[in-house]
Amino acid sequence: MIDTATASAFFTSGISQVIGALLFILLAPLVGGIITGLDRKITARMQGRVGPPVLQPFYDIKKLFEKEKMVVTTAENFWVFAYLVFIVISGMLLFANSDLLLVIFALTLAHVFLILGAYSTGSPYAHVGAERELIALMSVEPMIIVAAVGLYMVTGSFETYGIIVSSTAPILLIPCLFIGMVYILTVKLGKSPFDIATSHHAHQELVKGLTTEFSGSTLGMIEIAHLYELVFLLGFLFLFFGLAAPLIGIVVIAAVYLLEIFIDNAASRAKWQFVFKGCWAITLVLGFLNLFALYFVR
Amino acid sequence: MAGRIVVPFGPQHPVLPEPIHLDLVLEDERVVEAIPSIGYVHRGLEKLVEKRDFKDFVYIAERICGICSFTHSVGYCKAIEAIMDLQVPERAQYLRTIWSEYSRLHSHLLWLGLYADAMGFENLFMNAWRIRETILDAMEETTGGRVIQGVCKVGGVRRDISDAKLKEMTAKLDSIGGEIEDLCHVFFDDASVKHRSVGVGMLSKEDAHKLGAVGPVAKGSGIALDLRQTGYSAYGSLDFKPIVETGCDCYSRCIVRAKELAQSVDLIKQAAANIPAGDIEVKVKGNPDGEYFSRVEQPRGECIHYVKANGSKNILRERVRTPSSANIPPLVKMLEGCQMADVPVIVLSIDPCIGCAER
Amino acid sequence: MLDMLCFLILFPLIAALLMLILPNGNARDIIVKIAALITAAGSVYLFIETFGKGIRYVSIGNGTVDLIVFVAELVIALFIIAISLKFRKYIVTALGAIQLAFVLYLEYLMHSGVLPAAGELFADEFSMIMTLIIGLIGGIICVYSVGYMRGYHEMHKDVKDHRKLFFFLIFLFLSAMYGVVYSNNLVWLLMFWEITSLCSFLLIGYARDELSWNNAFRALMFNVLGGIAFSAAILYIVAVIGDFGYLFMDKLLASGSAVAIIPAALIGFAGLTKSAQYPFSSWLVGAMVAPTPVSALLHSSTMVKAGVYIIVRFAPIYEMTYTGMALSLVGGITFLIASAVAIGQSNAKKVLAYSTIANLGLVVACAGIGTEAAIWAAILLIIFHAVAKSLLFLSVGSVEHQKHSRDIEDMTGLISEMPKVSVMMLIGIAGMFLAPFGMLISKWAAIVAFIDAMKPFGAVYIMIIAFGSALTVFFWTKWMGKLIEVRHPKTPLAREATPQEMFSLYFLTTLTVLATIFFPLISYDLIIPYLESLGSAVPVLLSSGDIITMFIMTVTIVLLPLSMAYFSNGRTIKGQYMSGRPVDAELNFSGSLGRTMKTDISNYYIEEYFGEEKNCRYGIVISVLILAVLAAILVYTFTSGAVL
Amino acid sequence: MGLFSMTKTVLKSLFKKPATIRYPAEPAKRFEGTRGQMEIDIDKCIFCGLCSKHCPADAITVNKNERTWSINRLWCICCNSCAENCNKDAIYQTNVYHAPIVAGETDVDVYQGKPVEEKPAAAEEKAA
Amino acid sequence: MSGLTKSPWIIHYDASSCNGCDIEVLACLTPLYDVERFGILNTGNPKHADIFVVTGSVNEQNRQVIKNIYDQMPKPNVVIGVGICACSGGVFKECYNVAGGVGQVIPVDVYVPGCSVRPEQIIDGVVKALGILEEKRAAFAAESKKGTDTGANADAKKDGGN
Amino acid sequence: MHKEEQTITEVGVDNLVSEVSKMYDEGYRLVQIGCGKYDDIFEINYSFDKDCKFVNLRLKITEGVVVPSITGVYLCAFIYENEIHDLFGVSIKDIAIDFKGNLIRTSVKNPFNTPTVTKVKAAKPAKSENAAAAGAKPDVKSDAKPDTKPDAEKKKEEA
Ligand code: SF4
Ligand code: SF4
Ligand code: SF4
Ligand code: SF4
Ligand code: SF4
Ligand code: SF4
Ligand code: SF4
Ligand code: SF4
Repeated sequence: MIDTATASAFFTSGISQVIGALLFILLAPLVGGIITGLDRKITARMQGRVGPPVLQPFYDIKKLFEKEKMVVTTAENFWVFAYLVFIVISGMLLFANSDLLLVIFALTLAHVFLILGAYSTGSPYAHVGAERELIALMSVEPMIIVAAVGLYMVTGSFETYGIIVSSTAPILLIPCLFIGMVYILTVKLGKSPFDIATSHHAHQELVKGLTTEFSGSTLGMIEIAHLYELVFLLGFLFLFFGLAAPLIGIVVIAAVYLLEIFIDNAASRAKWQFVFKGCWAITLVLGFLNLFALYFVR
Repeated sequence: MAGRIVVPFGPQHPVLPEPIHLDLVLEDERVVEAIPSIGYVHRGLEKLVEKRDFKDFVYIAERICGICSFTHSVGYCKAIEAIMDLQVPERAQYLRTIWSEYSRLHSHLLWLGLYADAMGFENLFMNAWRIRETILDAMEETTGGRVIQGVCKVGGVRRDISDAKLKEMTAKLDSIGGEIEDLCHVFFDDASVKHRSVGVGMLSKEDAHKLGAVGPVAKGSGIALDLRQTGYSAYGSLDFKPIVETGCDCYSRCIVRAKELAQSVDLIKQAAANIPAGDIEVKVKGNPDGEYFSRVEQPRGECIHYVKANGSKNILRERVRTPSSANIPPLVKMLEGCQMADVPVIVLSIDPCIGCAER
Repeated sequence: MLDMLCFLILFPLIAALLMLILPNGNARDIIVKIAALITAAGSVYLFIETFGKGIRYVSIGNGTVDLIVFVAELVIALFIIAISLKFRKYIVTALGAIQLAFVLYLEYLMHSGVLPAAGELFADEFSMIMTLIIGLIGGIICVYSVGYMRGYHEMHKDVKDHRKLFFFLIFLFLSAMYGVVYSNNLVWLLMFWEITSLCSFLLIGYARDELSWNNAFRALMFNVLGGIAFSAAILYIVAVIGDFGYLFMDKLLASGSAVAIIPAALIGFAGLTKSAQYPFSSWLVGAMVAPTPVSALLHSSTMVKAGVYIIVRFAPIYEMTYTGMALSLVGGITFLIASAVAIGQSNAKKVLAYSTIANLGLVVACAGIGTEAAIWAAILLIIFHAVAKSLLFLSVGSVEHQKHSRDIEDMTGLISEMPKVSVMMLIGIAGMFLAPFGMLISKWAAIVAFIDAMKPFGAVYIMIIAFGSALTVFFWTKWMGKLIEVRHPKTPLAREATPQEMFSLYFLTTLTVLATIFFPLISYDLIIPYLESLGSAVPVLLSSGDIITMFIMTVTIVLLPLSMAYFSNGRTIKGQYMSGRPVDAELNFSGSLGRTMKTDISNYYIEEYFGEEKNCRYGIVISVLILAVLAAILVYTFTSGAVL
Repeated sequence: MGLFSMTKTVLKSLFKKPATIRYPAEPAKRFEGTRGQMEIDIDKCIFCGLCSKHCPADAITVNKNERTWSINRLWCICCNSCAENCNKDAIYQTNVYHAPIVAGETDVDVYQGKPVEEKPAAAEEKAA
Repeated sequence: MSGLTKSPWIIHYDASSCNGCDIEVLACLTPLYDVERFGILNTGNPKHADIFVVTGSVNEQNRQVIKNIYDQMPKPNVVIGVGICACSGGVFKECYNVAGGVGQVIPVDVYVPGCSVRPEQIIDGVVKALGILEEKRAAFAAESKKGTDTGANADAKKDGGN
Repeated sequence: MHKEEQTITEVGVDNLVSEVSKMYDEGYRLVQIGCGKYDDIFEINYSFDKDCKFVNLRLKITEGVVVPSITGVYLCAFIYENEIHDLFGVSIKDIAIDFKGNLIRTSVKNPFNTPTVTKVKAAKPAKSENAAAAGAKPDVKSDAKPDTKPDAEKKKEEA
């Protein structure tokens, strides 16, 4: 589609990294917000109702920053802020040609910060939410690492631009890993049936789980981080297509996202045991088979 | 190694539609102890009989609870009518039956929604409540109230439903039948729903008997306990069998209620087809003197209005034993050893209505 | 050069002997500190002196030293037999007897030949790294012990005071460790190896109660087993290969897989026992009964490090052989299962023990693969693990002294009570698993290395490390969570630990941070030259981009705490959400039945999946199976001569 | 056992017009018999107090001397009992709900009957 | 336009209501009335909520619960009493265990009469509450601007901490 | 008119448990326990049901008599017995799950044991604080000033 030679020339230049990072910082919240807004709208329609305006996520965030700054302990803000910062950093790195594994570790670090924030409040509900988020983190982590390795084995590069400019779309060789990623995406997006640690609406056994004690601007930071993370995750999925099939990539990712919304609406929340076992089983079976096969294809 | 986690569950908790508190003691997420405490909605309304005329008290009785409001008024009126030996006209009896079953429809749809929500199945909740609105419309159109109807009175009912309207109502029920079926299909078959409810909150038949379970809780544990079989209102002349499931878990309780939806629709149709013409109330003269335990089958099970009167216009004692209070002991049993995630599901599975449990 | 190597072996030995005569008291304590300081300084001096000079050999070979070595080995074997007889541990006696027989037979064989006198001791970049670890961390642990042991005996009046012996053993240990690291002559190495086994045995049995003895004997049993494998390797060289020259490690390594695979495998086996891999892991867990500095010593800088050191040394031999794969699979399985077991533990020292076992497993896995990238990862792992783990052990020890519990649950909200120690502990934990700290870089390197492991095995390793690191995240994070989970702030303790303890902690914290910041230097100036000395082309392991990435993360982490200043302004502080229940300051609320309920919050241990017993059983079964395969491979190699 | 048994309902809802009534942009649905707020035709009232006596919420205050009839909107449960008990059919129920009351606004509606002097009107009524 | 009035999140507490009003509050969230059109979410957590919807009357046990929930809501916030029970104690106001309307415990901004209230009335009530919320927000913004200059927040920190 | 047949048999404090056991053995279900106070007599009804056959045991006692618990036979009786204890002040001994007066915490002690219905107007706030659990002192500081009463309340008082 796109002339790979010019593309790789562009992508290896340092300036592209700066542009990538800047674009991410500036555009990700907008894109993420609109996607989230559409998500809520479509969800509402699936439930037979009108739903909020598409810009609702932005109103919500604006509102949160207008509220009183209320905390259980001032430390919680620090952890949450660190979470936001590292989500942004991992996104920047992803969009600025960094080593994929380091990007993943940065993302893990970000989540550890969020979890620590919940712990720091010393509240029973936040605590249980934190433990559950930790389980969720443990559930998805292997798949992400395996996916990164798979991408490397196909494209010979751990660097994101190196992966993107690869001449064949990685998904052709690692379809199982893509499916696995889609599976764990449900956990990452906190969608039913895997919304064990917290979810956007209430009515769950943990009140608001992880975010129970966060309010006002603290919660606002989390919401913003979610927007960044959403774009990050979709960007990660895009690596499976790269510049070899960008349009197909976008279409498939849009379809995947719609599928996530649909699943969210067509399942009850699973128990954490199921989430954990399910994710690991998927990783083990799909991940191992695909990697194993790759060794012979390569 | 696992340490204890003690969580105060309720009174304010998003999964609880009503305030109840559990001292929840967990190990990892397994519940090792869950002792309820109630009293957050206790009003003491039984005492109001001393202040209100026995005929006006029916307005209070209706407000014991806003969900089976209608059946409460039937239970209360029935007690007074039994004491005073009033002959309530047949048409009124049929109307009471129809509205009672509408109440059951609305209550069960409401419950199915809340239950789905306890499992985190938001869409199911929304759709259950969407369908429920059509039931409420019928209620509002015929009685004037969506959830508190105010049509039952001592000696009969206040409003009549024209035969044309009855036809229209049954037609409407037919038209939403498909949607209800789709909804039940999800509760019956969906893998994620089963994951959350099969084998959860076990209550054996013996325990159900010993712990005095009533309503769908008893029926889900294999006990055919349905007070409509005593034949009050017009139930004596209608054809139905209590629905019983033997799974003894939350799933069974859910199935019982889902199947009762179809049963209620059927009962309404039967009643609408057979309703005789005539008066809808008798004149009430004098004051009651005597005592009676009036039993009715509410959506949540057996409810008792015990009335004792001594011939004055204020009765002496009104005691209401509501289904939810009878189902609390079984609840304690069901919660033993479950997972934290099951707590809302189990609590919801008895369809707790604290409003009436505490009055 | 010669002086320094000998000095580092001999000085601690002399110090050790001195300890035996010095009475308990301030004077001894000061001398301990001075001796530790000298040892550490000596290590640093040696490091600086040899820096950038590549490999160096020293020969001091003459008959006397060999005789001493022989006598020492004899004495050790006899001692083992004697003490095990006394305690009726007859398996150990049997093993000791075998060992004795081996030593005697070896001496008999050697008697006829003449050992070429060429470089019994040597030093290269790898040994320098080990020198620093032993000198700095071992030394600081000695300093820490001074305060700790005094407190220990104040608390435990029932334990008889053997502090003389304690410090003797500790210094002896350090001496032996230097010996292990500097020996080029395998016979010498074996002697130092056995000394470490014996020292650890006596240190684990320090409390002299039944539990301690039992655990000490378990350690001894496995280590002697490893010792036998080690001597078998030497016997093989002497009896089968028949060339005494191969008793020198450099020769043996240079001879390549074809010659060396069998002794390398046997020595690798010895390494497995010493580094507490499955199925031998239980000794290290049992070693927790010893006073905390001992655990720290065993876990971070000595003992287990000797095990992985030797395996990493022999790594080039393992490259691309099934023997190597078998060893590294044992490591991989150990990494995976020990990490899982750690989740089910609430005893801080046990968590540390299992995490040590897991990390060593990863080192072994890398070493077994034997590629340059893998060795690079293995050495990084050794460094970062030593630093962070010793920090963690010592901080746990200090907390234990204050709270009289080593249970992580009892560390709830520690940050408000012991802020300094807690922050250091947090750094230590972060050092174990979080970017941009060292361990994580090593893990990253391991992943990269694994991909290129022997063909289909790569997939297995990737799975192992992917799952294993997920498990690691779980148990470390929840521990961190406990430390910072403040339900109601308490006033900090005025004195969180003795000055010696605090000094050691500050020192190790600094080391952890410095190692992270300067890790590119460590890589370029120490590890890469070592890899080059192995003679193969060294792949580019760190691109400048990666270093920049790491740098960005490090700087961010360092800057983030500054935000605290902003966040502590203008906030309304409200209590926790308790479902609307009124609560008091301790979060007690009135429960049902008129009781007052205390809000307990404990971590998850998920024993249904991560129970110790079940998982250890899996670990043992799987690793025994792999070892059986390894044995089969060796037998095949032995009989057919083809290297698998 | 089915996966995603909800599919049919979800898709149907997605492509159908939402069930939502966009109140307040659209008018609320209301039935003829809906129980709304009580109104009084004060001219018919004879201030006998029967309604007040039978009000289960004690929402009505009748002052015979001042000829006022007042109803507390925050007390009334719209049960229609007063209307049923009024012999003069002065009270009637509408199907309009009462608007929310902001703190500080009045919640009691007072109706002032015409002064008593209007004897002729009463006489007329008697005659009729 | 402030974000607050476009995204009012509610918390609902059933004081001692008969359920009638509760289920009508819930009904507002469901497809027919769908208050998410106004950005309203039912959070179930006081710390996330802007509007406190109380149904039912105050009694001995729940008065502290109501206070506690109200106290944990960050400012600016409003309280809506829904149903006559919440307004005044309703038909139960003479029961021995009913202390009266929610106004007994916390300041109420909007009363929604009805027994039971109807979803449309609740929507009307919320719309009124939004107006009040906007006023409070403006006042709050002005005050906290002052607050940071004078350090007035210092004592806000002290009280209520536990 | 449909009217169920309902028998009532009187029992005494001493044969209560044995009579209840008999019902249990015959396969009856405990439907409810209800109490009423008429003049000075507490009348406690124990209702049972078997296949829609409804029978009652009635215990009449005066103030101060201790009633034995039947939770040994029907565990579920605890909920009714605690309620009777809380509302009427009847003491019942050996309840299997004894809430010790904390099942329904009322503002008036044993409200059904007091003659009049009408409550004390506007409960004193001070008292309510005491009603909080033993030991747990409320952390709540309300912004509500004690005199912030809705106008409805004020008017009620004026009236
Ligand atoms: S399913 Fe329930 S808990 Fe999950 S987002 Fe929807 S409403 Fe919230
Ligand atoms: S059980 Fe009670 S509270 Fe629940 S709906 Fe029925 S009457 Fe109402
Ligand atoms: S903390 Fe424990 S081991 Fe340490 S001195 Fe105290 S009691 Fe002994
Ligand atoms: S298997 Fe586990 S529990 Fe058993 S001895 Fe070994 S370490 Fe201990
Ligand atoms: S209306 Fe009734 S109360 Fe009034 S004067 Fe006539 S009879 Fe008497
Ligand atoms: S409608 Fe009912 S509550 Fe309202 S004033 Fe009339 S009688 Fe009283
Ligand atoms: S009952 Fe009728 S006439 Fe009498 S006061 Fe009431 S409204 Fe007036
Ligand atoms: S106002 Fe009426 S419907 Fe609402 S809670 Fe009170 S009694 Fe129930």
